[in-house]
Amino acid sequence: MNQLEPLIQLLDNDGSIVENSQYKSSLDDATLLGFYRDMVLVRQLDMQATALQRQGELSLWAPCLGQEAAQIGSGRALKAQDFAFATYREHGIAWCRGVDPVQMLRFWRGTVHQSWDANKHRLYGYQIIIGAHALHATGYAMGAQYAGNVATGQADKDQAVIAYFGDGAMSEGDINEAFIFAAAYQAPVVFFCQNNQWAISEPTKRQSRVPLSHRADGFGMPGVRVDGNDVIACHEVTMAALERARSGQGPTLIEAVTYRMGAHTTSDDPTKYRNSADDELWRTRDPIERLRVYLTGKGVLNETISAEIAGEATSLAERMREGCRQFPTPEPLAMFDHVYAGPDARIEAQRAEMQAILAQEGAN
Amino acid sequence: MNQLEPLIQLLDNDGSIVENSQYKSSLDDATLLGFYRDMVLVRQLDMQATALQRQGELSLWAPCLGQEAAQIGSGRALKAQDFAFATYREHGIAWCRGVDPVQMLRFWRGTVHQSWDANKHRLYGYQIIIGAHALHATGYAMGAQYAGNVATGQADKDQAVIAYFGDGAMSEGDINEAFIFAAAYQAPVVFFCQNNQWAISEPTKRQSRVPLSHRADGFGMPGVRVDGNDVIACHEVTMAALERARSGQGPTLIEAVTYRMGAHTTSDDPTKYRNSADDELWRTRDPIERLRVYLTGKGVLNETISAEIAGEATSLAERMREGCRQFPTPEPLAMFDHVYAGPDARIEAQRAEMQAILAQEGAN
Amino acid sequence: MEELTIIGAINKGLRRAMDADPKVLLMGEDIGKLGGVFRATEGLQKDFGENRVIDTPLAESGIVGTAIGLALYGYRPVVEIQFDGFVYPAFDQIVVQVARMRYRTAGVLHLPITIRMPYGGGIGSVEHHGESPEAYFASTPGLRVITCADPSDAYWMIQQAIASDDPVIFLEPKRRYWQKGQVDTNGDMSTAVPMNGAKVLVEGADCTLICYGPTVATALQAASMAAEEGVHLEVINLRSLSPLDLATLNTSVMKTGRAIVVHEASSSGGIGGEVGQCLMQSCFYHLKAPVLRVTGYDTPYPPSRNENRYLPDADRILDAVEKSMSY
Amino acid sequence: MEELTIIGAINKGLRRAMDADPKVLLMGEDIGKLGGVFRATEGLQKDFGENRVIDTPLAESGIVGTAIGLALYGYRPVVEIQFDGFVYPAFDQIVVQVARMRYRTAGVLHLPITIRMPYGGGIGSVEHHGESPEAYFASTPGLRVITCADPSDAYWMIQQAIASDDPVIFLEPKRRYWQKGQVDTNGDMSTAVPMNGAKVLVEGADCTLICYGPTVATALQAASMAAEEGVHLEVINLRSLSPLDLATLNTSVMKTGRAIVVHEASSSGGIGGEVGQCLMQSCFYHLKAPVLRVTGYDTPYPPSRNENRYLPDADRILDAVEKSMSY
Ligand SMILES: Cc1ncc(C[n+]2csc(CCOP(=O)(O)OP(=O)(O)O)c2C)c(N)n1
Ligand SMILES: Cc1ncc(C[n+]2csc(CCOP(=O)(O)OP(=O)(O)O)c2C)c(N)n1
Ligand SMILES: [Mg+2]
Ligand SMILES: [Mg+2]
Repeated sequence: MNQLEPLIQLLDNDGSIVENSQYKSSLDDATLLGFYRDMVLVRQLDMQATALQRQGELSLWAPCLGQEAAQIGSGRALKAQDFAFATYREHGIAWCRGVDPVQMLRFWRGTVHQSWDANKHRLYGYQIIIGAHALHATGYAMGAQYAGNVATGQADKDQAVIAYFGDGAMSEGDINEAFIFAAAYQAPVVFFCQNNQWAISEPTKRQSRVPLSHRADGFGMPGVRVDGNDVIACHEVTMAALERARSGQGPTLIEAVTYRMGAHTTSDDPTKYRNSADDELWRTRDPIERLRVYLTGKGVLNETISAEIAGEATSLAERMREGCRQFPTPEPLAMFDHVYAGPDARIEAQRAEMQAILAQEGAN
Repeated sequence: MNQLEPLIQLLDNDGSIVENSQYKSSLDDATLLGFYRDMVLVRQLDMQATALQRQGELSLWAPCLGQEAAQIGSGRALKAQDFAFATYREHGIAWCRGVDPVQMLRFWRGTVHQSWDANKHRLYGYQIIIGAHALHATGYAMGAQYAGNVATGQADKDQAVIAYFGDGAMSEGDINEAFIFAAAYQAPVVFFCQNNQWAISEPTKRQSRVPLSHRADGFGMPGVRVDGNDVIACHEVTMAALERARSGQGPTLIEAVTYRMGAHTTSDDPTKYRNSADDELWRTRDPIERLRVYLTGKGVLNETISAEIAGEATSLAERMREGCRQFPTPEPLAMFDHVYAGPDARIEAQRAEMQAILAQEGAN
Repeated sequence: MEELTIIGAINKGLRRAMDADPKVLLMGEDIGKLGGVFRATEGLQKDFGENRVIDTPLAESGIVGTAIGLALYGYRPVVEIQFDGFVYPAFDQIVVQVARMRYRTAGVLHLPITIRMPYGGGIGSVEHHGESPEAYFASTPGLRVITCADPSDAYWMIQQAIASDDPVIFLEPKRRYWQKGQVDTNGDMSTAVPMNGAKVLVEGADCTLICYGPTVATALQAASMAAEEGVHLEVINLRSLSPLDLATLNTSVMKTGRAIVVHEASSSGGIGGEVGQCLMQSCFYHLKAPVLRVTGYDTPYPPSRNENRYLPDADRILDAVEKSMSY
Repeated sequence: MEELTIIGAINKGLRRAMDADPKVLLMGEDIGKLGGVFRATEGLQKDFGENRVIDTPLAESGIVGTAIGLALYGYRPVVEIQFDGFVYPAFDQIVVQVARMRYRTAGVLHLPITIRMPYGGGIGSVEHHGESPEAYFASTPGLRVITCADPSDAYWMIQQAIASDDPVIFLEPKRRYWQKGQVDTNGDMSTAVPMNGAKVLVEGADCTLICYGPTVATALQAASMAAEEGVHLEVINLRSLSPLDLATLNTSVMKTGRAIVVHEASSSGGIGGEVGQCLMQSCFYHLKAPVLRVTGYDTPYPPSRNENRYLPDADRILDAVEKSMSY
């Protein structure tokens, strides 16, 4: 159903530029080449993490395979002062926000609950609870507004917030309440829904009979449906929505239609619920391939550059393999830190109990 | 905002019939006179209950003053086999479902948590939690479907469900999830939103910048906006939506634009937050008055009949005053009934404790 | 010193917190023009504007969820949940997000959010307006749960809650809202009793009554009735339900050897059991009788015409005292 | 007799319940083609169709809320919550609607709904996949809360839950899903141990270990270690967390004079405190030591590399036994 509806597309599946009345590519070749490199490296990090899970180094991984264009296109539209809230699958966004892929693994290895410093990267950590963070994003955007950091006209000051979630998430009450609040306060937030066609084993049509972007109108905000495998379109559409937000014109819902080429997570077995014909079809719509064709055609990408990027990918993978194994196993006593701002008698008593256990073990 | 948008109207504020391309009145004079009587009596019961609260006989009352057309128009569209789920304000619906107004008071007097037998009246009792019951209605409608009581073509068998709620409720996650489920399963449910312009002190625009009926589209169901003070239009629109549901074509959202002429509840003081100009304006749009003008013009209503209805109203009020005072104060021991299907040791011990207290009091 | 009601003291406390820190925002349903259904925020929107006293859409998860975002931005949101019975749609955001943000991020992010909530029964209202959901929150690591029982505590504890860097569930005993008392509104927060400590209200050697919020007045009444009979009850206002101030409780129970916990919430799974268990662990050899509970029954809250039977009263407390003394 | 895993037994129990009563429906995320993320419903949609094994939209409040409507229509919905950590969006529907419908309507309406939920830690997963939310439900009047610890109980208790006219929270110890045991699948539900009773698994005179769900295996291990040292622990599988089978507990503790409650959930506000308080009240003169608790700590669930430190193990139980015996 969904993929038959009209989508905003600027680069088609064959790698040719498409005319669109509303959006145009503003990207120069160097930038596009950068996007290409981003996508290749994100795919590499994703595949490496999947491999590390198979080797028992990670407890879980949620692959973003196939969603690189949606993530790099939108992620590269963010300004330094913006803030992003993502799910467990947005490794490409973390990449754009400057998170070292090695760091990303800490969460999945089970050593910490959050992989990176959210303030430093202006990206909230992996969020597992479906939909909850869309409200946090909306509240954060309201904060930007109350703080006077919206619609000032100063390019480096005006802030926008972006919230990522999936097609399945569109059914949660929290997502819909986020739309309500965002519209009510005209908060500078962009809702970026990656419709990867599946919520674990459930196809998008279990959640909705109409395209998800249509949901926006009735909440009083614009909805945009974009080809999620077209990095250029994803970029332009997100740029425009973010700019709209920063300038005080309120929220936007973007639906990026893409495909989850891999399993839901490394614990999942998609052969149980979807047929390989779909997989095959979408393999021919690979988001990286079409940009490769385009850039090669323009002579921007050539074998030398490809080899360079491949080299980068190889050393990234190596760094991940090494780094992952080197994460310190958390101290048992760390378990008692940060429950409250200050010390708490109960927790200190339990910490002491653990200290005694550790001391006893040490003595044995 | 909302009242400026186009509305479906069949009887205008002056009591004249309006042409509409999509809906026509199917009501004969006797039926319309019946509606008039319903509205007058419901207004009477509402005012009498308000008075009883003022006299200390009820702990609370939520008036439906001004919403009689929305309630009678839609309530009279229900068939015996349909089922309704309402809030605390739908006394007009309870009236249509055959609940004796005296019985309605039990809840408000604090003697029971539910005033009537939901199965007997095929109307779930007063629901206080905003939005929660829209999901119950949707599930009930799914049940009708699974049981094969939808789209059979048998007029007395096919069932529909109706869920009433207010404009404020449209913001709750549960309402939006109800839309999701109803659309996903094409459940035979009609969502009837009485936009009475206020959620306690908050105007509808705090919840939404666009008409509430617009919400429907993006969830994949039709949305209809109707003049909630026009009993004929409310009836026709609801009839059509219910018939759609019964015949297996899925859910509909109806927004009936009306006005809460009174306080939110007897505990509320609307002068704190709204100005009397609005009140004045809407007093000129009284839903009963326009039907009175129309029926009088047609010679269907005359002084004799008016006097008859007034007489009925007077005796209804009297019956309410008497009945209300005669409700037995609940037995303290009743408090321990119906927590579980069978006896529970804890609760039986507590019941025994109470029995001892009562025995001691009796002895003193 | 100023005579205030509890609700008036909360209003003044909120005002003072807002004056002191421009990052303090109030959010909730009907808190603006109306000033809240109990008037806790009366006059505040007029004086601080719509950006600091925010009427929200009717969606509790949305209110708490956006408060989280505002807190991440650097604000100190104070959320009003209109009635105890309406907090559950926000339960996920409260126990999964608010409670755990600091732990999850190893201290990088924290949420100085206060969630205010009228609670408890006795106001003769309809279903969902008389509940005592405190145990749900008190058993959730990461939250602080406090409750006031007099205007002075109301005034100071709301300010302490707002100043706390931890999220605080602030429970307001709604049937005591109009109870009056003296408040030193010229005082200083630093000299007020800390919000996480219990307070001995009456000293007594025979048995300890542990109460909080709406049952404090009931316990005090029971204590004076007992005193007339020559039984000296020590009355402790718990004030903080999480963490518990066990030091104060232990001192008392080691002295009296007997304790009774009084609350409106059901017995099973309530605060009483936790307090009793803790006292059994810490005062085992001192206990002359089991810790007893005088509470609401293990049923949902009854229709209001029966609520006075459901709520602990002085008689039931005195029966329990007698029972305790008979061991 | 048949050898089954716990998850296999649940699957078979669901199948049998569906065969026995056409009103039984299953609802949840991914329970259809996929058969649930743990395969509890594997094969059932194929055999019973999409109208009886219903893949739902991703909305937990919606799932429970529509299950209520289906129950009102006359169905017996069995809801799967995919993981413990995802139950909170449905909290309002569970504690305010499911739990109270019978009470609210004075018995006119009732909701024979079973809410299944994998719970507990130890599977090495990420946040929200290791929680023990049982106390929230056990302290809610109107709900029955039960949990199984072996395949035979899994098989029978799920059927009993579905047959119950009360709503049941059915907690499945996910890290024990693959534990095997013999199940008499030809037996009859009427002869199976009732779901609301505790079971003495090992008799012993020295101290009572009270456990449930995932900690049963740990307690049994501790008991055999203790037996080697000549200390005889009585192990009781609680099975029903609400109501508690106090009769069985009392009999044991009156004999042993000592008790230790073992659970994965945090100590504060957990089942342990309620059990301890009840035992103090009923066995006051028999207790030689305070009831002790061996539980998860009062922190949110830690990252999985630390979970084995967080979860009670045999050593911690034996330390507590020693402490109890030293009184
Ligand atoms: C509240 C909640 N319910 C259920 C889950 C379990 N779960 C994890 S991912 C997922 C599917 C999400 O689908 P979608 O929103 O489309 O995102 P995608 O995984 O496809 O990126 C589910 C059901 C969860 N994490 N949180
Ligand atoms: C979940 C929940 N939150 C808050 C309330 C308190 N409350 C009762 S009625 C009401 C306003 C409802 O407005 P609307 O939906 O427009 O219905 P109306 O009262 O106008 O008929 C509020 C906030 C409630 N009953 N339930
Ligand atoms: Mg998806
Ligand atoms: Mg309204």
